[in-house]
Amino acid sequence: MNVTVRLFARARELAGQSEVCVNVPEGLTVAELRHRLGQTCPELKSLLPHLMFAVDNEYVSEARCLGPTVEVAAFPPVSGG
Amino acid sequence: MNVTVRLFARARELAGQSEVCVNVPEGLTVAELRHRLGQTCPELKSLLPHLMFAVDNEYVSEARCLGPTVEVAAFPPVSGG
Amino acid sequence: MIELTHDPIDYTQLTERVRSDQAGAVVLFLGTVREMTGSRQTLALDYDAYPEMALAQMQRLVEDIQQRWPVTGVAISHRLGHLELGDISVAAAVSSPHRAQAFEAGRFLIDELKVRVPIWKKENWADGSTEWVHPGVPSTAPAEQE
Amino acid sequence: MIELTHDPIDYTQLTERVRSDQAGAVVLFLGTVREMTGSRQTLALDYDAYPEMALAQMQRLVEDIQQRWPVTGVAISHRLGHLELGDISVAAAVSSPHRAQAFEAGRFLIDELKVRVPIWKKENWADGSTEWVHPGVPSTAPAEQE
Repeated sequence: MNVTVRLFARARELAGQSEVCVNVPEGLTVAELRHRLGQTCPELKSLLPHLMFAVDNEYVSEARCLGPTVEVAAFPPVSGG
Repeated sequence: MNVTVRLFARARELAGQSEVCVNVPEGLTVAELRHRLGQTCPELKSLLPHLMFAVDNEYVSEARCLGPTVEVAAFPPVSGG
Repeated sequence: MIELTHDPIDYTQLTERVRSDQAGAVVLFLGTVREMTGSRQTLALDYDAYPEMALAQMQRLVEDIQQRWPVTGVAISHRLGHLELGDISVAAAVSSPHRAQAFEAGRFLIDELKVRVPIWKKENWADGSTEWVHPGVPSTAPAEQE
Repeated sequence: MIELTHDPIDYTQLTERVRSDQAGAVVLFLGTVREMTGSRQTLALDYDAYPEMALAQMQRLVEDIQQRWPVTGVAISHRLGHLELGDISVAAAVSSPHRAQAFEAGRFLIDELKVRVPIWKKENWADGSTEWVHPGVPSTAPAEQE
């Protein structure tokens, strides 16, 4: 299955695009998606360990299985305010 | 000498006037003035132990000698804000 | 800026006074006339002051804050006279480079103002009685109320 | 009221939204664009967001506050886009019966907003470089800067 990963801030800038499509097996964990995102998009290497992931507007932990999720957000630590 | 004591809030209301003139010996302490104020103005009896005194816009302690001070302020605890 | 006023407080103007390119944070506190105190209902409040001393004490308070925190600006406006429910009785604004300083200084400002600045409020209770508020002093007996 | 906006924030309107006869205290926090960070000089900031999630997380934050403190009203407005020195990036207002609650809730609000709401700022430094701010992540090397 294909997961669309939306990128923000420095992640978007490094990748040069606002989303990337990552081909993954169904039931992948967030930790595994992080790894595959680095393979698909090597420009994110320096930022990869710092990225936070979100599904349906909620943060998700490393162990979370993505199930049939088709859209994930990935971004470095926030700095609003 | 005569000291003018300006009264505020419930003190003014109880005394029925905004200032009272108290005849005192020069060099009186604040503690003594408090006592004399009660004699001059018995309506203040219930409030007397709660009154705060000020000279030249500064709070003064019980032991303070009034010296040639001619005006003193006396008021119950503040409640602004 | 420090003021006592009988007019409604313009807290926007007050806040603009403390804004600065050197500040990353502004904290504004408004005190407003609350209807309920426990089970007692307020209709209105009357504020009175010893004006010269109140202004002098507010100035001292600003100086104390400037010594404790690296504030960029401080402004206080306190209203006097008859205030209705919801009216603003006091506005205090503090700006500083970082937010922790602005929150701490703002809290200190209003806490200290309430114990050292000679301003008093008189409750106008819904039962028709009135009562000067003097923390630590027993309430007036009905016979003493005006 | 929760909003993201590209227009200047009207903090007076925001504050009026939380005022209430049931509140004795209002605390307004403004975040403003500060010129100096240590010895580095900022010319401007650009704010970007993941808007759907930012709004959802701000809503969750308001609900968390309503559970912890007896607040009367809460309102948040965050600006996005290009901000000049002194501009307001965020305004957050809280009202409550007593002032301790308003200060605590207001402080919690801005502290939490800064760690959980997906909004990011990019520094425009006076030396001409730009840099996304990501707390805990090493600065970009010059070659990585746009």
